[in-house]
Amino acid sequence: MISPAIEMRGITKSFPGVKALKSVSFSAYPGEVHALAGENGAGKSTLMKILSGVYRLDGGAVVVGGEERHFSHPLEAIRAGIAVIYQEFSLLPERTVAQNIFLGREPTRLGLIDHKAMNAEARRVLALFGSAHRIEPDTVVADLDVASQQLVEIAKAVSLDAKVIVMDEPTAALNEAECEVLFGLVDTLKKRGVAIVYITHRMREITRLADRVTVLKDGETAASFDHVPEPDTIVRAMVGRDIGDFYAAPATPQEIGEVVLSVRHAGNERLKDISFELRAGEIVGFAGLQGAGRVALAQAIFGFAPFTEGEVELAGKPARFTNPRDAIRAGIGLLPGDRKAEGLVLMQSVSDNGLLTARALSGLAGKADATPFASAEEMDKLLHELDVRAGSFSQEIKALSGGNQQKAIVARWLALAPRLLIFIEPTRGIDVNAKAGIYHLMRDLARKGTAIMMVSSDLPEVLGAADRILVMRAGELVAAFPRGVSEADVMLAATGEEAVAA
Amino acid sequence: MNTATLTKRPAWRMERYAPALLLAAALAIYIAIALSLGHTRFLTPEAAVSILNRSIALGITAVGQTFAILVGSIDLSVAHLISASAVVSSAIMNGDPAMMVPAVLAVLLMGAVVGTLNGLLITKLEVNPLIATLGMALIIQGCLASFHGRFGGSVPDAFQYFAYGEVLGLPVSLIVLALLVLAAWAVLRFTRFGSNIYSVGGNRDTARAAGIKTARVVMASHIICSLCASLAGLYLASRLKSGSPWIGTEGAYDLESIAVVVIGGTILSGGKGGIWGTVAGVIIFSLIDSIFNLAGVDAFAKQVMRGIIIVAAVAFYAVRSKRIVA
Amino acid sequence: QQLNFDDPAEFARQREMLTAKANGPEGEPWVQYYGDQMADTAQYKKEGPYTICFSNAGVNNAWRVTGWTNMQAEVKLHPEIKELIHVDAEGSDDKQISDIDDLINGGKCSVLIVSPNTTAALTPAVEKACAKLPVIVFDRGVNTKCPVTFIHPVGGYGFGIQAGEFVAATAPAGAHVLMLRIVPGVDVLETRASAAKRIFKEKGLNVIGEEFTEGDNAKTKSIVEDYLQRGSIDAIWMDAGATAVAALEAFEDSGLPLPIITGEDQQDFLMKWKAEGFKAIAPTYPTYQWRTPIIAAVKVLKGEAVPGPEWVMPQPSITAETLDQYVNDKMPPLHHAMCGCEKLPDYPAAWGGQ
Amino acid sequence: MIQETVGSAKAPGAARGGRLPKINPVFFVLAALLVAITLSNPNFVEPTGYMNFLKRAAPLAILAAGQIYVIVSGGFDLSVGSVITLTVVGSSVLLNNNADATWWVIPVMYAVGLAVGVVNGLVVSYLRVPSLIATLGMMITLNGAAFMWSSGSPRGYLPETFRFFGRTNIQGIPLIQFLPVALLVLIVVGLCLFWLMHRTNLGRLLHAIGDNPRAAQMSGVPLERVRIIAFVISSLSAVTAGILLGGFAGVSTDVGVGYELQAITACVIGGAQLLGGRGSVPASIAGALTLTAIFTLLNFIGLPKPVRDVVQGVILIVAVVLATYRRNRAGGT
Ligand SMILES: Nc1ncnc2c1ncn2[C@@H]1O[C@H](COP(=O)(O)OP(=O)(O)OP(=O)(O)O)[C@@H](O)[C@H]1O
Ligand SMILES: Nc1ncnc2c1ncn2[C@@H]1O[C@H](COP(=O)(O)OP(=O)(O)OP(=O)(O)O)[C@@H](O)[C@H]1O
Ligand SMILES: [Mg+2]
Ligand SMILES: [Mg+2]
Repeated sequence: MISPAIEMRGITKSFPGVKALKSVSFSAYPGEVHALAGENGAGKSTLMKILSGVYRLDGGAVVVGGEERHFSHPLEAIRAGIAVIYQEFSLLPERTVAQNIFLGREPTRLGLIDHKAMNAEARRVLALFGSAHRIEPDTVVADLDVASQQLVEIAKAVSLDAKVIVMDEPTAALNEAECEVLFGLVDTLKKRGVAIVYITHRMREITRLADRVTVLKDGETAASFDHVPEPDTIVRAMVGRDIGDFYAAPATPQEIGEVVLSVRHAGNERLKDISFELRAGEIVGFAGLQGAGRVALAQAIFGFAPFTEGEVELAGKPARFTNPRDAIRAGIGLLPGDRKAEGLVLMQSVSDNGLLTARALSGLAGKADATPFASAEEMDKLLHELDVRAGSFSQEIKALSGGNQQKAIVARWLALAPRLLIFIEPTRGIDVNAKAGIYHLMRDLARKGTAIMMVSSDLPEVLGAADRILVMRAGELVAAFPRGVSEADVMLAATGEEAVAA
Repeated sequence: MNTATLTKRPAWRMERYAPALLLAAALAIYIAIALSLGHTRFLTPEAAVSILNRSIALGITAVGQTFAILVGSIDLSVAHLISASAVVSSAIMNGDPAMMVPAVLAVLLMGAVVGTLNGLLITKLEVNPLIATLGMALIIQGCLASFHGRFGGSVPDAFQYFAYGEVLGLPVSLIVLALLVLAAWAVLRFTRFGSNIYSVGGNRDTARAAGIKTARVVMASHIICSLCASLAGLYLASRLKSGSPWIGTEGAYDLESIAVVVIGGTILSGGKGGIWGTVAGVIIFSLIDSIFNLAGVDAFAKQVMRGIIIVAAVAFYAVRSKRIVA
Repeated sequence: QQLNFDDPAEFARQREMLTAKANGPEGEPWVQYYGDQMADTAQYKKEGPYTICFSNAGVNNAWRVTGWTNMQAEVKLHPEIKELIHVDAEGSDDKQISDIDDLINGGKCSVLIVSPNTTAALTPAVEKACAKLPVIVFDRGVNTKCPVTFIHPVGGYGFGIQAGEFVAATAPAGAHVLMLRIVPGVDVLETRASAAKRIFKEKGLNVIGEEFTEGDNAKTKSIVEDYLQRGSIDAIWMDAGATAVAALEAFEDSGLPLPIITGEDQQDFLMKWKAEGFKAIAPTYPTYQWRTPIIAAVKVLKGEAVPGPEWVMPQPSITAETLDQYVNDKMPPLHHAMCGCEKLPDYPAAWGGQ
Repeated sequence: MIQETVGSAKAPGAARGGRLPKINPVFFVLAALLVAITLSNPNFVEPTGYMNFLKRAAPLAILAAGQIYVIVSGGFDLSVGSVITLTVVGSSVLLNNNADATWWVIPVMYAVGLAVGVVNGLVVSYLRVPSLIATLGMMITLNGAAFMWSSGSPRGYLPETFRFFGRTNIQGIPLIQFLPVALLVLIVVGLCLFWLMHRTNLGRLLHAIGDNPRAAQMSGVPLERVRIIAFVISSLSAVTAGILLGGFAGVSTDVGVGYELQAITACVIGGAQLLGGRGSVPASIAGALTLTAIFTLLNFIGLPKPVRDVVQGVILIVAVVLATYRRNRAGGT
């Protein structure tokens, strides 16, 4: 009987305001792929960050090679043979590919970095993916496209020759062919006796790769399988209830109204010849791989990274905005995907966050608590209606859970009653109930006549919540589907494996 | 092969050449003015050496400051440390050549201690580097002033070799600065530590996740910065024969070294830049000084222009960036 | 060597000089000198026109501004001077050393005038310059005898003596004296203070405090206010007069009679003195000494002898009797009255007067 | 003594543990210092004692109240000291010993301040030069300009009409006997700046852009305009401080030197977060009073200047360490 390469027992971890992990146990054996599944915010990444020493655990034990270890620094985990491909890129954009791959452990000769050896070694590792020809070791990472960056991220972990490799959604940015290369690599590593922890939202990958599956839900172990069960079983364990009533009912034809936004042959550096329409009362989901240009499209409409060509109309008026402020004035709202970086003003109160846009559009010398759009009391009422859970709305928003933060940003836009509301990754890092809450909220808004554009990488969410689905690939709109399309069809369109007629 | 993403073409990175462009511009202006005024004497190799020789102290300090800024920190205590080093060294030497080695060691030790304290404040107590080093500056100033009066002394003639000696027609101090620059370049380019400085400056969390002991890197950078300041203090003591307690502040080495580093293309938030930019920045400063002297600009007009030049030079890089600064 | 700012021999020498009679024309103290030692300058004789180079420590205070204006005006009196090249070190020793280097390398200078930022620091640079051309040093000295001459008034002890003796003579024994100083550690200022302290001790005056004002009016006023809150002040002794008016205002604003005070020859102080008639003296560190280096330079280049290696000139103080001679409400507040500039070209406009 | 002061800063924070309504610890420190001053000099409770103190602190307090706008918005304004110099020197040139000119000279100086603030804001917003460098350049330039304007030393006196604001005490007020005009100015300016920062949209938007400029921009905040206004307010407060300082102490060229760092220090002691997002006008004013109180106290105890520098340095660091500690305990990462 072989002993596990790593074993985590009864791990607990809290962040201010969030109990991210509640007594989770997990293990991985040499030569196996252990899939870790769970919804956004279930705690998968947190569990792995504890394993890799990024976070310190609050309780429980980590056992590596039969010995209990308490990593207080990632270096110790690396030394113990644990490598991680992080979900958020952990690359330094200003440094070269080779420098990133060998970050902190550059090959040296006589104490000096051996750049030649480093580049050669980087090339060798990259060659494992068949991408050596595409990615030069001395290219600066900022000059690479998103998929290549993801490959560098993977190469960084693989080059460590670790006993345990954690892959946190490694294929999110890869196309089909690149995915296959990665899967081949996983097989090779497995044969070499490496223990692999594989986090993904794609059932297909679990079926293809995994030997065992653990499902996390709300920071707890929801299920553990010593085999690979049917996808439905996994999903049920993840979500904990029938998906049916999870999403709100779709729009009826009567509810769909006038054209709100019309984009014709628009484009910019990242977008090519985009044409589509959004109507009042409908929720349109935008699907695609990472880097397909969905966010770029949203930002172009919002005037943040404007279109350089084509025509855009909002409710019949020209609307090629060049900055967000104009777009907001005209009635467009946007909920950014990266809440922390682009949405929240973390040190301010919940109510300040809700009132931000209302204040931004009011006179600078106007009373802060009585803007023409909403007063402080009205905002508090709105926050109550949205069921934002906070000790008090004058507390710093930093301490709130992700879902509640998200709702506060929604409130920000509701106060302005926009014509078009763009949600980017609306439920990222949000628990199940809050998620359902957001879906119903979106539907309620649509019913009131708002057009909703939803950009999401969570395919089931797009399928479940949208009335219509547009698929993007490489900066272009490549397909349009009605509600009820299968996950496979969308994926195929997104990866470009097969031409799909609109 | 199917590429799902738009590949971004490698941009022509203007920033990489900006210090060279700025330097070339300064040089062109200098030459133009020298020619138009008929001062061809100022275009000889000796003149070049004398221009370079203008900014040895600033150069040494700026080399250290480059480390502090690259790692994402900053050091406002260098000016006071320079004063302290000059005063302490001349007090210890007190004209006695035998005390040269102990004095140098004592001063470098002092630099190391100050750097360590700065580093500890910033990494362990998480004090904003501006405040930590500003506080340290005040503390040094106080200590210096309280010992003042009891300190006199001067450096022995032998020690003045550092500032006034020549080897093969080149000033010793210039050679020292050149070696220091080369060493700094080698450290940043060829050692793991140098690479770690860029990583920590670029993104502390990423660096930590990759197994880099970030606190140590920050600390070491601050120690290097302080050691350089101490060396600059020694140089000034040697050049001025004795150390006066306002030597560092009157030269405004704190703000000037930061300005020079930033003009050299190292960004204030860290992780990007390098020593050659700093060298260009230092030479630009010397050239500006020489141009002003050549053209006979009066001291106040000089100041006005110097302020504008600093901002304009930094704007030259920054205006193209999309980053929101404050 | 240990710096010594309290040298009894030098103290005595300067005390004597204050009352001695100077050589040279009456009423033109900028060409007067003590003693009779002259420097031979035949070796420097040269055909005109001359280019005079001047390495200035800085023009960073009102005293230096007045002096620098004097010097420029003096140049206008000498047609044989073609050009005055002025390089300003902005108060930095390091820069001044480079500046002197540049001037020597420029090769245009007939003579080099140096007003050193600090004594020790500039010594090597001046020595280097001496090897190439005649050098004249003024204001602060350098630790070498190589310059043709070193022009300066009596000195810091003299200043301290004049102010100290006035206080000692005017205030009763045991009176409270507050000493206001600019910064510690500057040689001329240290000697002023040590001379005064010596006198106060001799005369049994009670020095209640020695404070540093950094030449800042606001700080000066605050310090005096704080002292007044805690007790009385009979006399204020200052090592430099720029903040004298601020010190007096602290008394005024506290509704107290003005004390015995020692200031300097700034117009604002003299005006106040004249208006209020308090007991005061204004020792000077005369700005007319800025005229002398130009006069000396021309003489040197003509091969005429000049007082040397030191050219010590008188250092008068302004007293209640001579006050009227110096008060001039047309001049700016920080103008130094002992400038010897009244007859120079462009007076008073160039000095900022009306 | 030093230890005691620092200790009292810690005590209230530790005792409350973030439960009771948050009172900024700077107010306790200030109170403790005032008690200490009174103990070392009982005359301090006389009107002349504390009024002189307030009058003296007024310029720095106003400066800090302006600086906090820039700090909250995420920047620094190092140019304020040179704006003070420019105000005093420039006024002396423009007034040219003519008392009647005061009525137009003061508006002209405010116009100059406005221009300086606008340029700072434009350079930071549009040329994207970090404010540390932009305002450093401005500081150097303005210092040179002040000297150029006056050819090196002040050209005229500041007449009593000009000095009214900084020097005059309004006599015959019941209870307090007299009231310095400078204190009145501080109260008026303080209230205005308090209202603007804590009651208007501008104040909340300043907090937002300092907290997260990107998020603010995505929410429609006119980043550039708000940032420029912050710099303008800081510059105008510097002009006000310059008028008070010139009034208090008369004309000189050294006035204003070092005030930029003192103002930033005062804000930091008042709990402001460097790099933006958090800060309060009253606390910054209290920070300035604290700093002045420290100097006064050290003066009274007769500690020499060197010790004062060391104390200021230590206080600065300790204030920030305590603020960080308090914040970490209160939650957040
Ligand atoms: N640094 C942090 N500070 C505060 N809360 C955090 C932090 N990191 C994670 N959390 C919270 O912990 C919970 C678990 O997050 P985690 O990133 O582990 O989820 P995940 O399962 O990896 O989700 P995803 O599928 O979206 O990657 C979430 O509620 C998240 O908001
Ligand atoms: N190769 C690239 N060149 C230029 N900008 C890029 C590139 N890749 C990403 N970005 C920018 O980074 C931001 C986020 O990138 P990301 O790839 O997540 O979004 P996206 O391109 O919209 O794709 P997605 O379909 O995944 O939302 C966008 O603002 C985009 O403009
Ligand atoms: Mg995750
Ligand atoms: Mg995306």
